[in-house]
Amino acid sequence: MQRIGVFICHCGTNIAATVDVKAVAEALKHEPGVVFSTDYPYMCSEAGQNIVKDAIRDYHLSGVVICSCSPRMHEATFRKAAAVAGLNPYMVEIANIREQCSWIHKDIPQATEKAITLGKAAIAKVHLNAPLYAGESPVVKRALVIGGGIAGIQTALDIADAGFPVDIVETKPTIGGKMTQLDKTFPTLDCAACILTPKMVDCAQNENIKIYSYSEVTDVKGFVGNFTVTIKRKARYVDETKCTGCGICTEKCPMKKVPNEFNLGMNNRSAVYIPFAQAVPKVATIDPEHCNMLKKGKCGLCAKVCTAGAIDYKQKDEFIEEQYGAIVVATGYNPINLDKFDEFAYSQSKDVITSLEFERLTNAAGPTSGTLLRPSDGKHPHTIVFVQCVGSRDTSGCGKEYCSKICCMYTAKHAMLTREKYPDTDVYVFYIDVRTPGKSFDEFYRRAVEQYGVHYIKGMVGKIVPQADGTLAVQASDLLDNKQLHINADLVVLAAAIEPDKSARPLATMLTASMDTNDFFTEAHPKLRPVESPTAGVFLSGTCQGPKDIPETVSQAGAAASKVIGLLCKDKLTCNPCVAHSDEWMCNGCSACEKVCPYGAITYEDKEFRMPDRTTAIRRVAIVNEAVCQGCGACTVACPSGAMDLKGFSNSQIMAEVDAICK
Amino acid sequence: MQVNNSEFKPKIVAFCCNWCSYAGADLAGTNRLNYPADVKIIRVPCSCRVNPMFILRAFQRGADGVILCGCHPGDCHYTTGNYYTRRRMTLLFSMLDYLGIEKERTRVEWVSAAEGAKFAATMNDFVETVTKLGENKRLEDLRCKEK
Amino acid sequence: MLKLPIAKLDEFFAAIAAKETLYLPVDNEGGQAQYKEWKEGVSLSRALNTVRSAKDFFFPQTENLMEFKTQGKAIEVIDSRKESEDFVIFGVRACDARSFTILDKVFLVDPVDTYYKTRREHGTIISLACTRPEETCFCPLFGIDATEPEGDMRGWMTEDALYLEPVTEKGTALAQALGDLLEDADAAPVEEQKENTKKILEKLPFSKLDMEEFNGDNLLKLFDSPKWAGLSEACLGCGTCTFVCPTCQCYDIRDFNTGHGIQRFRCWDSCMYSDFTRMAHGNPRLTQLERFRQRFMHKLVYFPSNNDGEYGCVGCGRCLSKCPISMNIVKVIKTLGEDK
Amino acid sequence: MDRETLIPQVGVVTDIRQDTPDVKTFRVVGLDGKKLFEHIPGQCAMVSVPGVGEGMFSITSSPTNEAYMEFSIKKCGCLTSWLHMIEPDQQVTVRGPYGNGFPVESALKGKDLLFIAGGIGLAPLRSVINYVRDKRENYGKVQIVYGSRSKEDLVDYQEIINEWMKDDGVEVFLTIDREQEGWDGHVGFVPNYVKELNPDLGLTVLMCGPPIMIKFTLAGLKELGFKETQVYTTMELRMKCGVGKCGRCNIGNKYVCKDGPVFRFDQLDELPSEY
Amino acid sequence: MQREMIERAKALLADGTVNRVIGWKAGEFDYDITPAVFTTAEELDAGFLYNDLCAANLSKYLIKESRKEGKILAFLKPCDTYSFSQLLKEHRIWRDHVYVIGVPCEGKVDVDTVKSKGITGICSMRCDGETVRVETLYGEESIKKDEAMADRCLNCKSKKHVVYDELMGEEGDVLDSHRFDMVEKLENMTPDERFAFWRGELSRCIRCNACRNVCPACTCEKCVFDNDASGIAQKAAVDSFEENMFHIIRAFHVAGRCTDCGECSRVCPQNIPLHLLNRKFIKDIDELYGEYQAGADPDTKPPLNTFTQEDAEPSVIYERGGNK
Repeated sequence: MQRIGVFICHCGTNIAATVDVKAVAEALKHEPGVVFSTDYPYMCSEAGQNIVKDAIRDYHLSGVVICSCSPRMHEATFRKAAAVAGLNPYMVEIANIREQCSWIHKDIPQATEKAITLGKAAIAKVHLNAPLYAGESPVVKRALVIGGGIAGIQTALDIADAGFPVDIVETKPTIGGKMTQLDKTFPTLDCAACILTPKMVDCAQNENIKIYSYSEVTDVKGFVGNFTVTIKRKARYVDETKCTGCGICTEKCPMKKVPNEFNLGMNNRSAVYIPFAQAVPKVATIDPEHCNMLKKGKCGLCAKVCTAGAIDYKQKDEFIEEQYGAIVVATGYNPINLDKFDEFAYSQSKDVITSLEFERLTNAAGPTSGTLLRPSDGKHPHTIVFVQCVGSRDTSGCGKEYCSKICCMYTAKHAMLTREKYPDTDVYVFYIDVRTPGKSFDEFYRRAVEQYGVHYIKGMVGKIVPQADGTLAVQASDLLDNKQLHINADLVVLAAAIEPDKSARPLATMLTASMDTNDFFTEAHPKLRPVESPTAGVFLSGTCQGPKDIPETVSQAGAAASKVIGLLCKDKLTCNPCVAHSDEWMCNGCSACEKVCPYGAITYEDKEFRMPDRTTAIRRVAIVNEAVCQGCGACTVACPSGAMDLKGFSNSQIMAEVDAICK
Repeated sequence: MQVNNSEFKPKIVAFCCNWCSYAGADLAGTNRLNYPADVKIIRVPCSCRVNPMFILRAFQRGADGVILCGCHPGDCHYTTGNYYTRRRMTLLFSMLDYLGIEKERTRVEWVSAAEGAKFAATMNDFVETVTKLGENKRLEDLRCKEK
Repeated sequence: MLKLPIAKLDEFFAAIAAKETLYLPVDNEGGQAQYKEWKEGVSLSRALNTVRSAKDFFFPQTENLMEFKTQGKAIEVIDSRKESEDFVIFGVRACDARSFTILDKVFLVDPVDTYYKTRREHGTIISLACTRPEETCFCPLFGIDATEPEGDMRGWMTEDALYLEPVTEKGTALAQALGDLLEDADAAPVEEQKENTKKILEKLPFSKLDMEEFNGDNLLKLFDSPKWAGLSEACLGCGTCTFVCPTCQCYDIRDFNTGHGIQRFRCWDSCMYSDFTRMAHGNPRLTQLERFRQRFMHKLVYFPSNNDGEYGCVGCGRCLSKCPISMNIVKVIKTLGEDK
Repeated sequence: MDRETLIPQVGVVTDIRQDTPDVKTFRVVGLDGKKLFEHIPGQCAMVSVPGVGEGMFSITSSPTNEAYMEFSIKKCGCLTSWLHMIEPDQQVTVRGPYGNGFPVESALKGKDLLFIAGGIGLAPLRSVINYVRDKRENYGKVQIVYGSRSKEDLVDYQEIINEWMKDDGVEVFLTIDREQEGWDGHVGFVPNYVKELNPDLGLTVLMCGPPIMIKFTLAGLKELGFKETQVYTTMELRMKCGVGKCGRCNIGNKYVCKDGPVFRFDQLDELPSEY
Repeated sequence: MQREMIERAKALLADGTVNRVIGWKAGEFDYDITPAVFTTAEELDAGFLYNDLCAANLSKYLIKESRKEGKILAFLKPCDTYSFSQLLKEHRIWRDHVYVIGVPCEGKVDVDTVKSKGITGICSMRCDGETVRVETLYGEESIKKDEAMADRCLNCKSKKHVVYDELMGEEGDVLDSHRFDMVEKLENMTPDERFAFWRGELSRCIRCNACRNVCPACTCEKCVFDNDASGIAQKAAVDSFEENMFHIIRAFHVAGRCTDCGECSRVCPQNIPLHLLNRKFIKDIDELYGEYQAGADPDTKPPLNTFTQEDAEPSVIYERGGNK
């Protein structure tokens, strides 16, 4: 039972022309609990608001109903006015008698009657309103970036520049990610390392940035503004603080036959290694899989040669716990496994390689020091076939249904660079479509075709058969000329589809962030909130959200950073008070609500209860984190007992509205 | 007694999600797109807030039709809410049908904030359908009938 | 003794129904008997008894007590009762017929329940002797003669005739009103039927339970018996036993807002329900043990101690056949009765 | 013609007094401005707001009050919260009186009386106290021990100070649970205070208050030498339909609505411990 | 089997693995069997029973029992294990307080079914192979076992135990039952016929709540229908609407969680085929969202708590079956 004031707005003639506002005010005056009812030409005007404020004070109103335009228009206005007059803003309800009444109905009696009904529904609801208070939660002013590729690096740098401390967790021994493995970048053909390594160094030198390389996130608790993250620092058996990165250990290490992952296994490294010259942090790491000392306890050479005394065979995995206000996911991508595409003979021939391997073959720091040589025999290839869309846009179930987006451009780049460096080479590109929507992209592709004479063939490669003479018989179809093609190639480069890194899914579970069926993180809104995950405080950067090239990645990284900065700038977060609330006496802990919550706002606790019969019982009950809940109400329907209810839109409130409308 | 359908005014309850459909209804108003005054809208944060109890309650209290409007699948403000709505309502409506209650009295429609015209058209169509069906008898509570 | 040839049964029903509403046991969709209004074409069920007892007629599952209209601060109380019409119930078995006297002891003692009383006054009961009791029957335990049921008029159905004997004024009046439909007859076939039935009644497994323990003197001893825990442990706390029971009469009074007024109605309630006794100060019967105990203590001890030893059970056996977990008053009597 | 026991009369709330932060006293008369019905001290009435609920409340005014009835109601549930929101002239429905009441014209007549109340437990006793004060000649001395959480929580404080304390032959002992500014009276719980006061064993005790108070006070009285036959209490909280038929109010074979709510402790002793 | 079970129970009691046993206890006749907790070997010898009449699903009792001190031994039939597993999934049972022995079930004889065949006055009942021999007050009768079984057993969905610590007898298989035949028949009726059918059935409801209280899926601390604050609390199904409301909402609340154990229909004193409501939901879920058996596994998300982007639109119900 409230003391309710009802205020009918004329909205000039917008409402008053079709709704008899006086009649509405009069009719609503007799509703239970209504102690004041009036009308006014412009309720939202200052004078109108003053009427509301005065009535709240004079009549000791505990609830206010405004019959006016859509709540989407002026609900906030009237809530503020109520607050000024000392009434809880959530004791205000709006009956929409303009957009949903006066503007659509022409018949005055009919519109008036409907306006009265809508008013009654609002009155019925406000009777059951309870004052709501927006909670506040403090913000830890530190951000975590998961993934140290270009996306993570850029995000971290931008956040750090704004003055906030930021940690990067990178699972590899060095940051840099995929971009470090690239040779040149399209469409400008500048060298990847030249533009990336300065940023890596910036990261290392920035006071606000802390790099946890060779580390993984193992647990995430908490919520926006207040995450507690457990980071596993894998034992690298080298004291990071002591290692100078001189590289003596890597030279002296007797175990030199370890496939070098940086070069995709196309050459070897030692058991103690620094991934590449510009690695950040530039410290050695011992690979426990291959180190004789760690495996068999024999050797210990590196420790002997290390003048800094950095080698520590006894190092253990270390778990550290840190607090963060925001988390940016930048877990990146990998080319897909090509096991399912054996028609391309990837597993059978060393000369069938992926585009990323091709990058290494043309990179000056690569296994061939930048000379394009066939992996099988080290000879210079004369005919190269590029196959596009290997596993992309694949509806057969073997690959991915989506377009990997970057392949068209890097293949054009590879083809062009090959023709430029080795004009004697024939280069064929088989494609389904060539997609070049980007600044200077199409020009770039046309240059490859027109200026460099790359043979672009619209068609599919059916089969690649390694021949006895070491060549590769490529069987393909030319769809434009409608004929079969047979090409004897020396080298075949497959533009493998890219997919999210495998670490993404477990991470998404930890973060309660949602993913699509391809394991790309979903955005809070695909158009309007593309760098936020639906889970508050979790942001997306780079290819973890979807395939994209470097400029797009960098711009998304910046966008994510700006969102993080926006969040960290606040001292406290104001929560939406219209959130779910669980009545723990009614909750039976069945977990239905948790399963439908898109935000991971619901957790369970085994709580001790003092029962009415004076015994104590341990009961599992749902707890809603009000800082995380966004108030959709999915849980309230999943909950059969009604233990879960939504503040501001409670079961009883909505049913009261239903009753009033159907009366 | 023959019900004279031309005089029968159905009571229609429309649940609209705050972000899409309620905005769509507002847009219908802004564009002055007419639909019958028999439709009364209840604003909910998301279509997934609508409990089957609310729908039955509306019928109990004398509603002749109940329509539920939400964002298009995939566009939910809360990402996934309307997907749950879709399952819940499909099953509920199927059950009502199974009990012999006219299935045309219930409907789910996806209306975006930009689809004012669709909102109005949907409501016109729904009111027409329910008007043809006449008064809700099979799911009524006699106590709630005005004597 | 009056007699009606069985062929004229429908005519008999029609004659009563022409005067008053006639209810009789009819087979329903669930394959069980249920009291329904007689209409042309409706035939009497052959089942021994109805699932729901006949108490509905006087103490219906729900009834509107009154209505309220409110306007502003004012309240108007409207007694919405309509003058109750006369009705006849045919086919009430001896157990149910006895249950009315038990209900009377609740509703007709001061303060009299006028709703019940009015119905009682308007109802005429034609009871029907049993011929095929079932194993769950134990009415003889409570001194009920299934072959000679109470009621305003009692009847015996044989293969070829219905024999009737008016007992009360109401019954006599009804018999008179039926005029020549009924003819005077010799009671011999009835006596023969009674003899046969009695042989079966003798064989009923529970008709001779030892009830010595169950009296007011043992109230505290029985109440504190440790056996309640075992007896009640499987109880689901549903209301089946109480709702099929002809003597259970717990009720609740509730308000329903119809949208244009408040209807105050009374409906059956069950002492087996967990929140039955939840009141302003808490709940004095918190566990199912206490609720279970209340039901049986009430029937076997409290009620007799306040009503000259008359038990609150008529041995109709409904709870025996309907309890989802097959716990029932017979098991309670047997278990507690052992503790002499 | 039988009296309609379930159909209530309409009453008008003519005055509302805020007694304590959560107790209000409502003055009720019939639509004709007269008292709705006569009652015995300790009897209850069902006050209801249609659509909100029914509630059994003891009639706190004395039968000697010819003009109106009063109910002191603590805000705790749905109905009581609603009642706390209403304003004068609001109509409610009332049916009753129910229960046996205190034996003021039989067992208690001529006796010296000790009233012990805690918190809202004063409500049923107030009716007796004022009855006894109005018929002073029929009773011996009167002692009242009344305790509450704080001074603000003492119900009818003004009446106690301005009327009871000024009466001859009426002694009032007030106590509050905790020290409080502006309170120079006794501080402590009721059971202890009763023991401290060491009342005369000839007194007949009428007691009402929270269960925990009842339990310890009774134990204390017994220690002092009081017999259970000397002590009365009321159990109106156990009443539901008021007429002893709905099946809730029984304690063993006794029905609080009919046989109670006023019981002597020796009567309760014979009943199962289900209260 | 009964002997074997008692011996095993005694052994587990003796070695301290468990301190209680939940099973079935003999009654006055052969058919009035009560679920019971046994704590000693003597009690087991005196009353423990397992035969073709032990129908009650014991899994729901384990909610309360598992919260007590010590471990309880529970004998579960195949269909009970589905309920048990579903309850585990909903965190309602403390698994480490229960020792489950799966026991085989060949279908249970249902006394009401026997009575509906006109056999009354039943004093004892015994399964003799495929025949049930009945002794009545009026002489001996016999009936074929499959005529004496309830619908739920005739259309048994599975003889496989989905969860247990120990198994007695042979493990069975998931069966290809015809449990949706009746649902389909109803679906093929006209709406008017369906309405008439359900009115005929549901109008008999006396709101005793036996269906709800026995249901292993109905485990709310407080049912919405008992909760005055829920706004839809009802007690006595005052209007035909309330009967519908109660059963629709109850079926909806257990949709995707109901294992189709059939207890609701077994206990209904009015013989309302309540399982047909639950089966309708199961059938719809199977058809629209892929086969789903509640309780069959511990991990799958209940169909109403998940979705796919390709789910059918609610309008599918207008399209399905045309103008049926």
